[in-house]
Amino acid sequence: MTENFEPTIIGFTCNWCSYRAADLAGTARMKYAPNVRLIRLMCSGRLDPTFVLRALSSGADGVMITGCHPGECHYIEQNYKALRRYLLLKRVLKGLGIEPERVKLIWASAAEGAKFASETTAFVEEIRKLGPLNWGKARDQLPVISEPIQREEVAA
Amino acid sequence: MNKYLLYPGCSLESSAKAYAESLNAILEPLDIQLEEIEDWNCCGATEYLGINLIPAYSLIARNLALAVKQMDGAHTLVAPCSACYLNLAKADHYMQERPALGTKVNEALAAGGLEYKPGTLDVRHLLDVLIYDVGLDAIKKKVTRPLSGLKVAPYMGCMLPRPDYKHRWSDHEHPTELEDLLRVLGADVIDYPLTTSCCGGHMTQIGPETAFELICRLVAGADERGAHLMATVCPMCQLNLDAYQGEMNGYFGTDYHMPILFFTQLMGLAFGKDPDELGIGTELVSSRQALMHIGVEVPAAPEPTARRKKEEGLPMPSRLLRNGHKHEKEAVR
Amino acid sequence: MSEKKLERVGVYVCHCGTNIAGTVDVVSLAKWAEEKLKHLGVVVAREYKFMCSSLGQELIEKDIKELGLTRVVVAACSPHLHEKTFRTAAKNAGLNPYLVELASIREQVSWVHTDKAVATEKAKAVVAGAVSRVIENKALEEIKVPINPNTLIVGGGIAGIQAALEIANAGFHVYLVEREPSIGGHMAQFDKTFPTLDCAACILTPRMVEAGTHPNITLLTWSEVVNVSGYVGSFHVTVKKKARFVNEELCTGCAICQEKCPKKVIDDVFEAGLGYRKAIYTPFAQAVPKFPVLDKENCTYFIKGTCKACEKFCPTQAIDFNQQDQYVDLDVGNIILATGYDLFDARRVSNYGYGRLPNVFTNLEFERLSNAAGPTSGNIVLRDGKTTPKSVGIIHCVGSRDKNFNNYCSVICCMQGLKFAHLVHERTGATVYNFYIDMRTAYKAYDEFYQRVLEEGTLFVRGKVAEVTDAARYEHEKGKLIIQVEDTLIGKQRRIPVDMVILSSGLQPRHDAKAVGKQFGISCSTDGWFTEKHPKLDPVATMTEGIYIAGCAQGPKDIPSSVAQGAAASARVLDKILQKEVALEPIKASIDHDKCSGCRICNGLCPFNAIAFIEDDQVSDINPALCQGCGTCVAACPAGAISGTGFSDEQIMAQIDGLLFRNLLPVEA
Amino acid sequence: MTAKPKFAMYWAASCGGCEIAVLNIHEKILDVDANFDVVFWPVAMDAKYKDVEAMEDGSILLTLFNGGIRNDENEHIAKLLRKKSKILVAFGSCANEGCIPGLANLSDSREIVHTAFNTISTDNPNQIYPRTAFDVPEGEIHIPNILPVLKTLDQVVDVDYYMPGCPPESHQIAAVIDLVVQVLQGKAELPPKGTVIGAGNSTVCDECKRTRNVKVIKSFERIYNMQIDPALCLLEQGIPCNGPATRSGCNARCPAAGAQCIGCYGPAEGVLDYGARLISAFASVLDAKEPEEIDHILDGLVDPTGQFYRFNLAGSLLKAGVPAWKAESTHEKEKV
Repeated sequence: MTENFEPTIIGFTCNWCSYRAADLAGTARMKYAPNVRLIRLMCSGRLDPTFVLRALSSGADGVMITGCHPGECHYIEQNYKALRRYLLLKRVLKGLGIEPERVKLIWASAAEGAKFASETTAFVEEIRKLGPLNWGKARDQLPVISEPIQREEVAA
Repeated sequence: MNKYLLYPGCSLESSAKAYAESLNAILEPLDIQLEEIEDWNCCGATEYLGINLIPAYSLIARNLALAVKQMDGAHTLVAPCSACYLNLAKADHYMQERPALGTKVNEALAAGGLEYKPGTLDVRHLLDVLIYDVGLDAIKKKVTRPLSGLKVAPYMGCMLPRPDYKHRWSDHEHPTELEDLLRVLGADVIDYPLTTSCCGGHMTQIGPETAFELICRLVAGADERGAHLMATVCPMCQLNLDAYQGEMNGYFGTDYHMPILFFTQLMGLAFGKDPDELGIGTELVSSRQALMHIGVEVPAAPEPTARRKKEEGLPMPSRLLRNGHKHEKEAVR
Repeated sequence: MSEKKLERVGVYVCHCGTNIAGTVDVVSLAKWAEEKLKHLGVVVAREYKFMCSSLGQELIEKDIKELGLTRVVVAACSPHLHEKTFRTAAKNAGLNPYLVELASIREQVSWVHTDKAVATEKAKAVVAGAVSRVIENKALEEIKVPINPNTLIVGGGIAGIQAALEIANAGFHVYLVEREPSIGGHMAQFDKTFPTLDCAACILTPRMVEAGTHPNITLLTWSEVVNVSGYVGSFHVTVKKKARFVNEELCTGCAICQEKCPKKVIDDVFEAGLGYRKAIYTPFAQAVPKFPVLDKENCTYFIKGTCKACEKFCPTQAIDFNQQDQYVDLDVGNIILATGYDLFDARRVSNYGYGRLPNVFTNLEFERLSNAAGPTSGNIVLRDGKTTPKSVGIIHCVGSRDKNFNNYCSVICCMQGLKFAHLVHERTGATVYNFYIDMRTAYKAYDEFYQRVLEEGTLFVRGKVAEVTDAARYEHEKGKLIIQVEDTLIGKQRRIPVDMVILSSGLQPRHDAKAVGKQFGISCSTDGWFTEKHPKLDPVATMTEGIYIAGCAQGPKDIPSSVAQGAAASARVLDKILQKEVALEPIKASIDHDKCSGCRICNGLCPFNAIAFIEDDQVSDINPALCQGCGTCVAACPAGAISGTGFSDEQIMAQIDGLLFRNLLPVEA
Repeated sequence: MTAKPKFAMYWAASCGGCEIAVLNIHEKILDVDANFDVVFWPVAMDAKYKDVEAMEDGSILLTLFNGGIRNDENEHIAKLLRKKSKILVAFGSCANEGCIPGLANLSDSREIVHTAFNTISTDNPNQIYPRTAFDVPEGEIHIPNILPVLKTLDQVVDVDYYMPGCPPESHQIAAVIDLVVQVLQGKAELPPKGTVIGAGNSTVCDECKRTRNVKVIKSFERIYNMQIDPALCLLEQGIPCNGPATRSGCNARCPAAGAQCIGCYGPAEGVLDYGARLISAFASVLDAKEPEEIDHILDGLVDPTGQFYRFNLAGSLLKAGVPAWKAESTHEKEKV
């Protein structure tokens, strides 16, 4: 079942760097996997572990957290707090039997559209290998979307 | 007493015996122990890698595999000769960088019950070990007879700084390691811009005119700047500049007399050893005159045995050169 | 869904020509939104060719008025582009602008995916997310913040001077901080300027004097900014005025102290190491301000406690040996960073021999050589200070356009090389070679200057110079510097012996650019130049409101561009000053004092010091004026007592559920 | 109001500490007797399920339900009492958020049963396991079926009020009893449905007497190998104290006694996930910037999942670990 398993991933971006990297990937028409749905925060420091747990327990198979490179944060040092929360959250997820690799932290500056695209596609493949999370049967409580997604070709 | 594995290389047993003798002479004062690798083989010098990669790298890697068997603690393999150092370093580097090559070479080694995992050994040149492990201060302490007054041209050759995989040398064109060492020995080091220009390597066999041109540049460069002698770190450079200096003079109609010594010989002198312990005097271009500047009496070189009188015969016409006419004197007077 | 009154949501899907419609089925998307999100409150869902057009906006305004919409979602491009457009449209129709949400289905969907079915599916998720989120949006009012009319300009080069004069002439006060003893920057070191061959000092010094005497400009030279806090409209800046050991009130600038001072020191900064200055010095004659500076490291009094010649001969007793560093506190509304560039260190290219071969000079050294006020009074001579070179080689792109050093082109070295060629011809009649890769003469009258230098007989060799060596091989090379180069136009290696080599070193960001950027809260590009808000459309602003950049600090450029950027930055500042106040994004955090237990986890989290602890109530509090809205404390508060507008927990939780289709009507299987 | 209003208390999956806490209100228990007609309180008086089934719906005025929903009997009685009670209170941490029994949600329920009958001290040579249905001459007899995932009360039935605490503080129970009595006498209003009663609306630090400074955590320590400064906040001494995120109401009983708060009063008002709040709070104030340094400090937290979800797992967003959810999905297949 896993070979055509299409993971659903929630991505958190920071308004100043990684969101603009995503925009840059767009303006440069770079193609990457469509499985990540992005949410814009003002800063990666705004990321509350509750969001990650909410996403995982509501049907997401993985969560991608992105922000400015350490030292380049628009708010000077708030991405370090995101890094610390990420490292502690992974340990708790491990304790709950969830593969820590389902949550990934990626730094991408506003100029790194290519990196954002390639890291996204790479993360989707990693999650595809891990298979669906199917949290608490949450997924089958999901309404069936009109037609199953056929994939003509996965963009590079 | 820190222990290193030694890969002597063929020249140190033949044309560069002086290098080996002077190296042994300075080991004791510098508290280094070199353990020669059992049953080492030729390193392929410069040609073999150009002809056929896999057998060449297998030949070289065999030495690395043998060295690993004698490691017990020491993980640095020292090669006094620049060509051997470069080949051993290349083998270790490319077996790591190109796994396909690595596996093929290990297949070859397996035939002899050997195996080499790239990265286990740290391949380094003797000069690198002396400067960065032993250290210039430690060397300075051992200097009893400073070479002051002796003008030396530091010639490092082209194989050490390029390609410098592990960034061991200060610069890829104008490294200062040899210069610093010679200054610590008290020598009067001249500013020698050709320190990493090529000495011709085996061009002396393949294309003599090119070799003579390169040798002439090096020797003329040192002579113009008033050097009494040149210090080298590689048996091949020493051989080319020393043995072919005469032929080069003949070729260009010049009359250079530039002694070419190994830096270990100069270190020996500075440590107060006598010349014959250091193989001084065996060089073809005698260093007798040069070393008078530091009051070192080099026994007069034995009269060259009278060359077998060539039977009288018809005079030989000069060799026909590639462009069909005798070369014009474009080199320096 | 709890039975609280449903919001009335309008969804508008933009075709954006074919940008979106090409890969997203916009019609079915709109229909889907109207059906599947009806129970959330979607009352109307339209699709239109260009939502950002006035017609598109009118669609929204009409619906707000006629259908009484309380929320709007526009599925189109990135919020960074048209968020303002649609917020204004809502405002015009009487809806609070912060009740509009943009769903990015262009940059993040249609442009980056190829499969139409998948892209449409993703677009549905994005719209569902946006609708769920917008329902939780709260009406917000922009926070008006007063603008302090004073301006701080860091860097007294030509860009900084231009900006200062523009603002000062407009009648507002400027504090111009300069690290060196005098303003003037690199330009003051030049002899001539291309392409007009104006003498740099002749066109610069009048501007310097104007800035030095302008009532609205306070010069703080020999000073550095040590602390910056606050936000647009009210920055609080601390400037350290280093001790000059000269009392500025008494000093008349007569320079007797410089004559009498016995201690000569190599001037590495202004004379680029070619000339000398005294222990007490002004960098150059026309220095502004005219007060000299005493160099503590080299002054015999400070080293041995003797001499004091300057004090003896000073007619106005202006010398004060125990003058201390002063700290000046400034309150300004806007800041312009015009901190300039550093020259690439040519020593790093070891095969060009700078620092080893005496007669190899850098471009800044040659500027001083050719400058009439320079150490050789303008005579172009070799390092021995006597012989005039008969042949000169000028090498372009030293350290630039080179993957081992700096990838970028430094813009000015070609023209500078041509200028040098002309000066050498004019002053010495020597044969001149210019070694270039591409001749970049892009701006007004630049190429004409190139033609002129060609006609003067300069020999151009197109090729990257491999080596400059003094190892002669032939008779005619002895005693010369030999330039080994491949002449790519004739396809041959050439060895050209010359007497002097000039290296046209490239421009590099200041060595402390990253630290200065961090101090002012702006970031640097990968190469190290300050990052502008938008490379094409907003080159003088930065991501941080109220901080502007101008001149080479933003990237290599010539003097006209630096001046233009200085003026541009001043225009941006003036428009802020004239508005008297600026509306800040109402994205702030606030603490509910009933819930707050005073655990003080949040106290150390705010780099803007917006969070304070009230001792007597034993609770923490946030100063909305200082809060920049990053939300880090909102996420960190263990009691959930801190909430944030614009990106509240409710909004994000709703968006997560929306993106995962968690709140759709379950489809009867 | 002639007949006294009916009062009931039930003990589902919990340790019974809450019942004792009710008795622990000393003489006030007499008020209970005076104002209420206790109709159903298995631990205190003899009443059968069929007695409750016989009552009309909503006839019990106040039911204090403590304990999580572990098996289908708990579920059945929870639904029954909901039908019969006017006010149903989730009493104590187990009913509110699963508490210690809820930690079973970290493993597969069948493994739990297997382990229970195979401990070192269990003599079970021929591996006999209980069967939930068994035929005997008199007919088929049943014992309750264990649910794969322990649920909190409000995940099974609609709950009127929540009273946290493990157990709830006696003075808080007494206060609630007084409140209900006053409501009966028409002297007070019932708070809106869903409120948390018997607790404060801030967190433990509000009531903790220790001095508090700006929080920076350099390392996490185990309390038993530390010399604790009696006056300074425990978290600032490196002891992972959950006080900042745990609802107030217990007068910071544990920190006052020199032990760290472990979070028995559950999340503060309006918090969706207790553990997430602590993960964010602790991590944000770590004194390290490089990943290696951060991991080094975090190694001081021996059991992060236990630290953050000791009481709150069943009530958290994730509710259970992967093994429990796997058991649930396979369990579903078996049953159907």
